[in-house]
Amino acid sequence: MSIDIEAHLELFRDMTLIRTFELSLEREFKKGAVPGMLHIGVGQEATQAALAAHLKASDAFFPDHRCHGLNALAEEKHAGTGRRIMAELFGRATGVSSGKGGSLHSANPAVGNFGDNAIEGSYMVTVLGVALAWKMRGEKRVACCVIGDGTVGRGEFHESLNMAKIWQLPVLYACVNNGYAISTPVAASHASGDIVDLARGYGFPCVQVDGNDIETTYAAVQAAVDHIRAGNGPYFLEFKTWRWQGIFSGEFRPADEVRYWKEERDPLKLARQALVTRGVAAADLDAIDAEVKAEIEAWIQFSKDSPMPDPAKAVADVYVGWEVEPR
Amino acid sequence: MSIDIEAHLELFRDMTLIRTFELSLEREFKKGAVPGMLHIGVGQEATQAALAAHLKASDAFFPDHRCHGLNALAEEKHAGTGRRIMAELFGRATGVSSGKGGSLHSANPAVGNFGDNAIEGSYMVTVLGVALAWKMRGEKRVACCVIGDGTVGRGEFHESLNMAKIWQLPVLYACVNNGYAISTPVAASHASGDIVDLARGYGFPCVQVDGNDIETTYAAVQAAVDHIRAGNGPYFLEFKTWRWQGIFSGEFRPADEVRYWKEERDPLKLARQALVTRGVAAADLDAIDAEVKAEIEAWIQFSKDSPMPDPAKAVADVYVGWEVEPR
Amino acid sequence: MTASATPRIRTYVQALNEALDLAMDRDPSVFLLGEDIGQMGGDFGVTRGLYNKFGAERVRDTPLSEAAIVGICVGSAMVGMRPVAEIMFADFLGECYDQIVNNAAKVHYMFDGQFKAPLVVRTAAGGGFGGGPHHSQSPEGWFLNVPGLVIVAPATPADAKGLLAASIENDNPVLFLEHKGLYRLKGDVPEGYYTTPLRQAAVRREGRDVTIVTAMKLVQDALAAADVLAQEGIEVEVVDLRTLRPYDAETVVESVRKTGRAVVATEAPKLGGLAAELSATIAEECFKELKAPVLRVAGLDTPIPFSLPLEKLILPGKDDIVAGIRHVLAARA
Amino acid sequence: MTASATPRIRTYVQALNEALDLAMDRDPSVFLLGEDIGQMGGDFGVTRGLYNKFGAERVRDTPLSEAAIVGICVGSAMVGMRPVAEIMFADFLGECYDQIVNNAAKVHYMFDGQFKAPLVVRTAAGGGFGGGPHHSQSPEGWFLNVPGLVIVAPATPADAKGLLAASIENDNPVLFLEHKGLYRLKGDVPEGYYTTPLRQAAVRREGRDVTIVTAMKLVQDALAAADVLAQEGIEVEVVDLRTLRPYDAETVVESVRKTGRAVVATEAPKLGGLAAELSATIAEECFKELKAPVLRVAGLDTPIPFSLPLEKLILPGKDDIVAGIRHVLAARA
Ligand SMILES: Cc1ncc(C[n+]2csc(CCOP(=O)(O)OP(=O)(O)O)c2C)c(N)n1
Ligand SMILES: Cc1ncc(C[n+]2csc(CCOP(=O)(O)OP(=O)(O)O)c2C)c(N)n1
Ligand SMILES: [Mg+2]
Ligand SMILES: [Mg+2]
Repeated sequence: MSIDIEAHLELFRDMTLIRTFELSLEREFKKGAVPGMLHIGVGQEATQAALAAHLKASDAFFPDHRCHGLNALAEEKHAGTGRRIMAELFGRATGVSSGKGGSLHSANPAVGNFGDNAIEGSYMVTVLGVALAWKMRGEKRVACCVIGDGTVGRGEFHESLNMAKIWQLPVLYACVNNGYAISTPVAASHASGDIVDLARGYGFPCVQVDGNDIETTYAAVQAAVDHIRAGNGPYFLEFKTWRWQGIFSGEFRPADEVRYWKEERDPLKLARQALVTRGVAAADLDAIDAEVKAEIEAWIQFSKDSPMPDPAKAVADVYVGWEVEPR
Repeated sequence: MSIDIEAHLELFRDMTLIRTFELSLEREFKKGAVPGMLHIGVGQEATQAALAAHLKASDAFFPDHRCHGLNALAEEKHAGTGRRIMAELFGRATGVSSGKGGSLHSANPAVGNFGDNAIEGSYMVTVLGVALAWKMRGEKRVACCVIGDGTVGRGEFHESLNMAKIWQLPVLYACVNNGYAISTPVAASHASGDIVDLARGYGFPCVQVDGNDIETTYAAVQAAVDHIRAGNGPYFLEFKTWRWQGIFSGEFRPADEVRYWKEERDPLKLARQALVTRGVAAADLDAIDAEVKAEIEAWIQFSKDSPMPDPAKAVADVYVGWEVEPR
Repeated sequence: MTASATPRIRTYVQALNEALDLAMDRDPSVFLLGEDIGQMGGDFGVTRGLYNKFGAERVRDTPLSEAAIVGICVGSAMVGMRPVAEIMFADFLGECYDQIVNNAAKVHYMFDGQFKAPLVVRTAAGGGFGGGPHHSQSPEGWFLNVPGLVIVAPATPADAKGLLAASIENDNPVLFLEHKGLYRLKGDVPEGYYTTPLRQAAVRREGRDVTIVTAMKLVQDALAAADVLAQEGIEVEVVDLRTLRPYDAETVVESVRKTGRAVVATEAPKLGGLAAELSATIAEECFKELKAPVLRVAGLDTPIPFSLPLEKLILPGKDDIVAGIRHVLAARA
Repeated sequence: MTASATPRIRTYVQALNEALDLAMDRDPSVFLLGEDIGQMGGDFGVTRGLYNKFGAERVRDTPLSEAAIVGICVGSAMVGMRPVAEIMFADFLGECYDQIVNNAAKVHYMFDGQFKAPLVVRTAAGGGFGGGPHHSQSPEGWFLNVPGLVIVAPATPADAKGLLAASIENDNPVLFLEHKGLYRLKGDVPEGYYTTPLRQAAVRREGRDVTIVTAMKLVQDALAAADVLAQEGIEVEVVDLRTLRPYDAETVVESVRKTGRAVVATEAPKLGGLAAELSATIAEECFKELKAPVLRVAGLDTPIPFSLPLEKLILPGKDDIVAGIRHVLAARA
């Protein structure tokens, strides 16, 4: 099960973009240029790149709080550039949500991004509605929600999987099991550290995959999306992975665990090795890297150069058609 | 697996009491003597009698909306008479909740009855707290919640089973699968018509039993309670049964289904047959029947003769220690 | 709507049913979901017949999954549907509170207008029938402080139909409160499709001595109270709020400026509810004209007990309104 | 508590931590539960050190199961424990709304006093830091119309400690709101265990010209506003409500009867929130004494946007309070 080399290179590039986006963002956050809270997706690039590769602009995905990378890729692929995701994080008028949403609420339905909901897991039931509408209208689209292992604690997990099954809805559950919810290990939170164990009872395909190997995640998402588009109902994917970010910025996990994941299971390093094995020159990969770095810096500059939102935005769009009094 | 004859007779008597309680209550309800809404447990006597037989006054159970019978038996066994459950349904001062609760909120912690919560399923998470307290204090008690098949739709089902498992709490889930939630068939509501399929992923014992055979339910509850008391954590029992009450009072289910359950699977009829087979004289069973009927009529009379609650009760006990203004 | 020559008498339930029926006829994006709303027609019969007419796709029975019911509303509305959910009893809104408050009410604003949430959550509110603490509450106070949400609460059969149709047409999320004590109320209900504007209170009865501002079932009690007082020559103006958020403060203020006295009445408790909002706004806006303090007639500050005589003590009714009006009239300017 | 000779300066977070620590020392039935409150010490550090001191049994990390967290509080409280839950952000109360409103607040009443629910749900409320629509809300309005519930909201480090200890001791369910903008505030915090009485407002500053009634972070803004106005000879009386439900109307009314003018201030929106309740009660009770309409200074009627300049427009602060007071003073009697 080998992807063609073009696709493989593109996935490498996309993962590099996520890594660079997140690390540059974190740098700016630490400088105080990015307000609010920040959760970054470093270490989880292979799941996000695979999702971005298979979801179309006409599909829908509900990203979670670590999905800046997925969001940016969807923008790039379907709207030409990902810089409006960066600008959103800076709270600027040029952001996808005009700065009103930030990291936790950036959406752009034109590229399939239906927005995060910072009440973790609440969109597990929202996604059902999108999927139902499409099914009722006979549209062969996929509605995806990205959830963390911790998020699985919410009761909505049950309501969602159950109803997706009884109505055979085109829902893709992309569960990113990175082993922890903030500081809490998955096995301390859940009856099983393998989320598929909790999902399987609902009677639709539940597949656990290595979330750090891009070839595996790519193929797994492909299979899931094919199943759903063919009208076969929901599909649950659990990506076993690990996040480089600890508790916000502090590390709390055992040193050997950290070493293992960062050195032996780094999805970018693995992808690079695979490509080199396939005969790609290291210099070509370095060139991709450099190109992406320049691109991201340009996005940051664009964000910084962008104006703050128009004050009128503060009271705009509370109600459709009705005004709210400003101060 | 045969129960001793004394116990078997007592269970027969308890089931007869539930049947009589419910039918007499329904009669009074139709006459307008009982306010509010009414859900009766006819057809489900074997599950309730078995629970009442094994739960001690020092255990806790959260009854559901069809558990008048279980509630009354707990009163009888641990407080001498069940008539205060009847009085509660009549909204009288002598009711277990002084008439403030009614059918859906009658409680008496002295007999282990922790009260229904008419928000179906909400007590699936309340029961965790009771169980946790006991576990923390080293008390070997069982905390039971009775839930219907429909109630399983609530997200709290997931939160509850998951946490009961991770903390190994002494919770007995008694799921009464009577095939319908109001008018909705279980298979239309759930990914599986067998609730154990949804429960098994949590990794503790989940057992499905014939809910209409008292010997089976008795043994199943025994096994569950033994497991829990021994400190082995939660246990899930699914009773496959059927309720005689349709949608409130109307029938909507297929005629052959109705006939099957009422004629071939009536738990009382089955128990009577088993006892007769074991050599009990029919006349003895008739005597039990007559005695129970007289008892229930006395409870109804007691209820009717009881005063309405003192008006001061209307504003009492909103806050502990603080008064609320009357009108 | 204009009054027809021969009144067309329908119950509040029938009026709601007509609104759903006609809205579904007009607009294929309207669909219904909720517990037992299909073949059974809902706990109170509001959806009766619609399953047979529109089929299981558009009249969908759901599990007891209230969070999912509202989540499905939001998601489907985000992609152009117009879902109408039934939450069997308003007391169960607690289970979908997050979806209503943090999702439905914010999805338009927080994503910069890119999504709309044109959904309606219908639910049966109010007490008076021995339903006890979990089947009798008036929940508008739970949602009154939530920007982005619309709360609609009809008091008559004609309004039930027109306001429900308007709520379905409206592009905002609407919490639609149907009082159980009104379901069997009969009144003239115009034929065919019509909408009654949101955010417009109705002056149900004109009067110059005192204004009573209320909603839902208490509108009927206020009208009855006005009848009683009319026999003593007291003219009560009855304002039916109809939309509770955002509401028509102008009509309220205009009325009180005229009468100089006001009673506000809600079934929900006084502390922190709609009655407080109305009293505050009247006092702030009619400071010069008010001849007496605004009086709140409201439910007592307790859960709602099961036993009927206790429940009757807790919930306000016609007599409390009469007493309240007398009290306000007794106060000297 | 009495002022000590040398002030003992602690942050609001430290004060809360001390209250938990001392309460757990005194009473073995007190235990804590919530997300990441153990080794990590909670998102804001309020439980820091307690896991090491009291162990995993009494300082329990939970899954992201907010309904279960509060359900566990109610159940364990029913059998004599005194649970203190942390809900990481107040915005997440929507997920356990049912448990708080229909279970915790009613369990004592609906079962005729047979159970008590002495639990505390602590949570981080308020905005001002770019948290966006789901991490910045002031939720007191969501719960104000709920009989049976107590809402406590300290504005100073000393009160944070004393009110939290009192809330844990109290036999009722308490929703305990900690404003994120206060967590780092420092103040004199008495040593050792003490309680600050619930249902008693504090007059933070005396003044004869105008009363401002408020709570939480806005108390600090009101004091700053009073400083500004004092330079012009305007004497502002600042009332810190401290307990929001049931609240100390007497202190509020007494103050306004004295000053004749009132501003009420909340971070939450004006419509249907605490500000409405206060304005209504003041207007009803001080009808004769009021020289000008009560003015509500409040958050705008919108969700809370992420971008800082927008958020600043939405939320009220010192300048809005100053302007509000000037407005109220300008009005002639
Ligand atoms: C309902 C809810 N509870 C708690 C939080 C606070 N919170 C934000 S992220 C997070 C951990 C989520 O863990 P997981 O789903 O595993 O995602 P990860 O951060 O590991 O990617 C928590 C508890 C929240 N945002 N929403
Ligand atoms: C949360 C909630 N949703 C809906 C209801 C209304 N309701 C009461 S009983 C019931 C059906 C319950 O079905 P099931 O659990 O199977 O119990 P059964 O009546 O069949 O014994 C419903 C929907 C409720 N009380 N609470
Ligand atoms: Mg995780
Ligand atoms: Mg059932």
